[in-house]
Amino acid sequence: MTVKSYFLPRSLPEALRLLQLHGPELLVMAGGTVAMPLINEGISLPEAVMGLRLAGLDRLDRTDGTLRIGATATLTQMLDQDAVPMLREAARNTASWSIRNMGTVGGNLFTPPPGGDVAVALLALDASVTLAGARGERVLPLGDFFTGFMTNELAADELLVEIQVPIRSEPTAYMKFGRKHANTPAVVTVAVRIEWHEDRVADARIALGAVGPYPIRARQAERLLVGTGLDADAIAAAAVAATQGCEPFTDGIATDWYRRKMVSLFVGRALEQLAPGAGAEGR
Amino acid sequence: MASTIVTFELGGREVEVMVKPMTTLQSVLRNQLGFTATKEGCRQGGCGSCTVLVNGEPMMSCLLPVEDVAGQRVTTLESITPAEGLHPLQRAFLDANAFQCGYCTPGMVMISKALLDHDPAPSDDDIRQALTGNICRCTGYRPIVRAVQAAAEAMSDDAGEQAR
Amino acid sequence: MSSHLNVVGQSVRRSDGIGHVTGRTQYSADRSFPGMLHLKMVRSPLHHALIKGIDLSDAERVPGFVRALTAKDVPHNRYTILSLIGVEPEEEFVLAEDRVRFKGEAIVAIVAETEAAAFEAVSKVHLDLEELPAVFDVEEALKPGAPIVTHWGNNTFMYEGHPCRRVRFGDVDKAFEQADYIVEGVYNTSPIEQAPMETTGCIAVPEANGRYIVYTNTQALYFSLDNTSIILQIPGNRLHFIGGTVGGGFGGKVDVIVEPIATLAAILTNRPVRFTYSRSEEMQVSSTRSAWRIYMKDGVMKDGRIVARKVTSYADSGAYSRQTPYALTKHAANAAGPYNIPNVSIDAYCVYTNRQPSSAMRGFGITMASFALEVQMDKIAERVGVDPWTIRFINAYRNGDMKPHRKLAEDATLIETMQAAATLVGHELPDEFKAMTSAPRDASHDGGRE
Amino acid sequence: MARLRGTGIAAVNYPTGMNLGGDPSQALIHATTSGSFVVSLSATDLGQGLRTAIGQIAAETLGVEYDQIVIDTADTDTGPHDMGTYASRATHRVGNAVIAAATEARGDLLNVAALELDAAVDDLELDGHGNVTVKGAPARTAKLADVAANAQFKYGRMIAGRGSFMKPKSPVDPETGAMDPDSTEAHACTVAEVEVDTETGEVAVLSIRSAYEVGRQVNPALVQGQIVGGAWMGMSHALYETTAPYYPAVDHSPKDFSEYLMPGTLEMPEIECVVLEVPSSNGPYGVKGIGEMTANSPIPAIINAIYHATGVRIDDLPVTPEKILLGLEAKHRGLS
Repeated sequence: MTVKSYFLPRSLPEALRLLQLHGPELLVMAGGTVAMPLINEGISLPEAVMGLRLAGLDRLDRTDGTLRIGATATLTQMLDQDAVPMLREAARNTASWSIRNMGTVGGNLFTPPPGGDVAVALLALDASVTLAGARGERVLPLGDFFTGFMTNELAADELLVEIQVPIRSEPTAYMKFGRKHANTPAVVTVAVRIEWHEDRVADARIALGAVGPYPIRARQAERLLVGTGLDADAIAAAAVAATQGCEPFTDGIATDWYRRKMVSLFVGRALEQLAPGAGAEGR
Repeated sequence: MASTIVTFELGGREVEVMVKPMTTLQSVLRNQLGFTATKEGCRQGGCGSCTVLVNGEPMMSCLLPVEDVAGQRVTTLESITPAEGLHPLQRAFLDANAFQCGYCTPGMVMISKALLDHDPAPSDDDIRQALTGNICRCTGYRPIVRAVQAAAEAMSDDAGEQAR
Repeated sequence: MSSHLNVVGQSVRRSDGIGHVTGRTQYSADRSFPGMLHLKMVRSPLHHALIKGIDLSDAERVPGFVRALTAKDVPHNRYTILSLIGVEPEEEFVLAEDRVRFKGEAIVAIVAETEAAAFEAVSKVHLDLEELPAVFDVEEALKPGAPIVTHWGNNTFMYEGHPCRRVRFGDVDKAFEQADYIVEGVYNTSPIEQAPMETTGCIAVPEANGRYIVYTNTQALYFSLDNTSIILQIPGNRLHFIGGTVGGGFGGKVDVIVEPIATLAAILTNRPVRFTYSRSEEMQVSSTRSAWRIYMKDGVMKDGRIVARKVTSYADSGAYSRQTPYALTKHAANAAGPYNIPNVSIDAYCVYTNRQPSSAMRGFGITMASFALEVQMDKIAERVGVDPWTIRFINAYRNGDMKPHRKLAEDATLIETMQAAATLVGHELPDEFKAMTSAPRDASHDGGRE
Repeated sequence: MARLRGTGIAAVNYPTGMNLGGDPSQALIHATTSGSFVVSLSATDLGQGLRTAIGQIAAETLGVEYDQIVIDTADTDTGPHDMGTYASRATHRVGNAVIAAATEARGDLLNVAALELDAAVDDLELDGHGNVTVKGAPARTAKLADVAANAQFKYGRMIAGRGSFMKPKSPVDPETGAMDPDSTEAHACTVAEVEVDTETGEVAVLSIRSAYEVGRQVNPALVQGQIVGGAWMGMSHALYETTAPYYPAVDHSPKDFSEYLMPGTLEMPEIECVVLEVPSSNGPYGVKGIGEMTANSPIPAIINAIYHATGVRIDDLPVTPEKILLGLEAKHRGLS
């Protein structure tokens, strides 16, 4: 609220110009669901803020088997699309209706755990991100975007402008487990995608949220699944292996011990949903 | 800290306000326009007591810089309260005692209005899902869910009668 | 009472209902005044520390800064809400003097033209603090060598020479010896936030006639007015408190925490001053329901009769006692529960720790006693080998029974209430319990309890 | 995945009024020229509907229609002293004060009506619907509004009443704890039904069904509101709420409604209740206070139900899924 300048660029070039002009001191805000509470309480005291709500970065395009999601597309827009069912599930399980109308997909990638659930789905979907700066654009796999707790590859003069999600017909499962059934921080979030070759798993993606500094993949568990028929033994082994590489933390919602337990449980439950004959959702 | 002028539509009227940068819609409504039905419960987006509709969609006005809604259509509880009598949702909340202290009520009515605008015949689960961002500390929610159901029924009866 | 009632007993429509559903009900923070200033607190970042220095120079340079208030600005800088009903000692400060005892304790009040300026000035107040060891557990706080929170050398509130509120009824030790079973339990509860939807707050407005109107959401107007009068050392007739509909209280707004300092700021600036808690202040600074640790030991006979109950309770008052000593007294009067127990001993301790203070909340002193008691009753039932209904009917108090605090029961209806609950859920009670009533015991009827 | 169901009960009493007494409430009532009555108080309404309940008590005692009552409260310049709205005291204390004030005002009213109707005061009755009538002579009747107006303009009289109620302060014997801490006791018995997921430790509360004995219900809908809302709060306390998730540790204290957990619309159990009325001797029309107690019995009922379902006893609130899981693991270790 000590804000001296609030910029509302109407285009990406304008936004990039402002960013260049004001440098890293400029707070970039999309939906405002993370930044505004801090500003309202006097915890964050930025002098200059750029809001991206009107910058025209909220388009959804379906081209060449890819869903292109503008960085400021809202979570409600994810609910309304049908190209990628898992993103609908992820949005449905995030926050509340009003917040989904405000919070953005791009912003979700900057939300520290245990928030940022949509990013977990995006990771399982092999999404990539486009970062734009004065020197042009670059595209990164989402898995390479995160570098640490609240840190990422985005340079000070860059903006996240788009997320690309391959549209595939493979079955997916998304489970967010929290202490409540809605509008609540995750104990653990699990997003799973299985590629089948005939009756064998050809490839698998298991992404986990709220058990590390950013969304991570359970690579060991993924590897264990390849070649199996997703039978009970394979699921059990993957569920155990999924905790490898996790760095669960303790917060007011759950302890690291409990989170670790729930990783196994919900990876198992998600895989069971996708096992042959389970009547998997989200296909 | 130059102030700017922002114009938006509020309850069918154009309003013009002069604001310091990034003043929230909540603050403009309450402190500048005197529209205090929009409450201030947390200013963190966590309680829903400041819920307003922007172009018909529910949003938390505490998280919304007023500049972001320039030229848009804002609806508050004042906007939907008829000059005489009550909106069917207000009537249903009153009949069901769907409040105690009343502080969450404006937000509850607004999110319910958005729900019934989108879906005139919501299921019990639809109603419960729609209300997950709005906190009530007094009622245990049951009377509120019942009120929304009753309002949906009353509005569909009214619509039926008008069609006849 | 009246056999024929016209209005009492009718579900008439709430008189404030239209206001609530239209949003026209006016809550204290719905008001705004020309020239209104905003007050924000500089709070301790440490749980326990000595205040070595406060540097306001940077804060004073913030555009919109109006003034800062520190302890020396408060005429009677003691915040002891129960002093009105004779509870001592005066232990808490409106603004901290030389020491802070919990994280979030108010040290400096900043008054500024806008909320933004107040926040900025708050961020620019520099505190020189020397951290002290802190204690956070009720029983740790009572051990020798524990950091001392109070100014009188131990961490308990003193009740007329005792470190706890005591109840002594019959002879528990003898009864324990004669009991067939001993059942023991330890019950812990977390502190809880009242979480009213409207946060605690007020606006103090100077009037032309030298009086001050304070619009407040207190649960107790005169409590707030009288305490403000004492703290500011001004006659009560210069204060005019206006309340109304409170956006939820649950006990959290019986503290008189915002009115005195906001009124003082209004006096010193001659401007309207608003002081409203943010949600995080409400959660992290305002009084909570106490955390409790309750030890319960019961002596029980084979037929299920409880013959002795010993309760040792510790309420975590946090850094200051506020209303918690009173909660312990209320707790002590009710810790034996709605049962007829001939030998009872209760020690209820109000313990100081370096935690956010606790105070009143819905069920003051009793909610957590009921939790402990009623879980304990199930354990007793299991030990005796009867079902949970039976153990309660066997021990239920009746009118005319002497309660441990030596008051005769006169409005007992536990038995009838349990019968109604059994009917509601379709639980078939044995005939003897169906026939039982709360009427005074009569040796010629059900054999009494002696 | 196992889902275990269990049922638990709890029975409680709850005292009415500020502990140990000494907490006055006062009321002033005066008639306006239109025959309505203004009840001046300084008690605040926390949302429980105090204004409504007090209005009903005033109307009942005065013998007038409820909508003839204006409650003017929460202003220290106009309302007489009140100790506050807490300790389940408001309806009991303020109600008693209002009865006293209304009784006095009713006397004034009847005195004037006696002049108007040329009858003895003792022969008059108020019909509760705005009329004063001579007993046994229905034709000799006067409208309250006319009596009130004539009181002022014809007789120059004021129809008014003062009322104060206080339970005298009781001392505590510091040795024995002998004391008189309350005015009356209300009662509740709750039966809760839960379902526990043994893999996550999650508890779903399926139903909370209670019987309450509240003395007298001034307004049954408002009583019902307290019971339903209180059941929810009890469930919330039992399973979710804490400002110190790892007490006595001070870390991770919540600062917003996403970290401070309370059940929402999707966790809402069935809530059912019956209410008994056994009037108290000292409450207005037999009232006992129930504002606070409605959160109490649901807590142990739920905790007992969890034990019944799982065989795991958890004596630390809130009972989180994590504590249940730890309990289940300990139990299995114990068995193996």
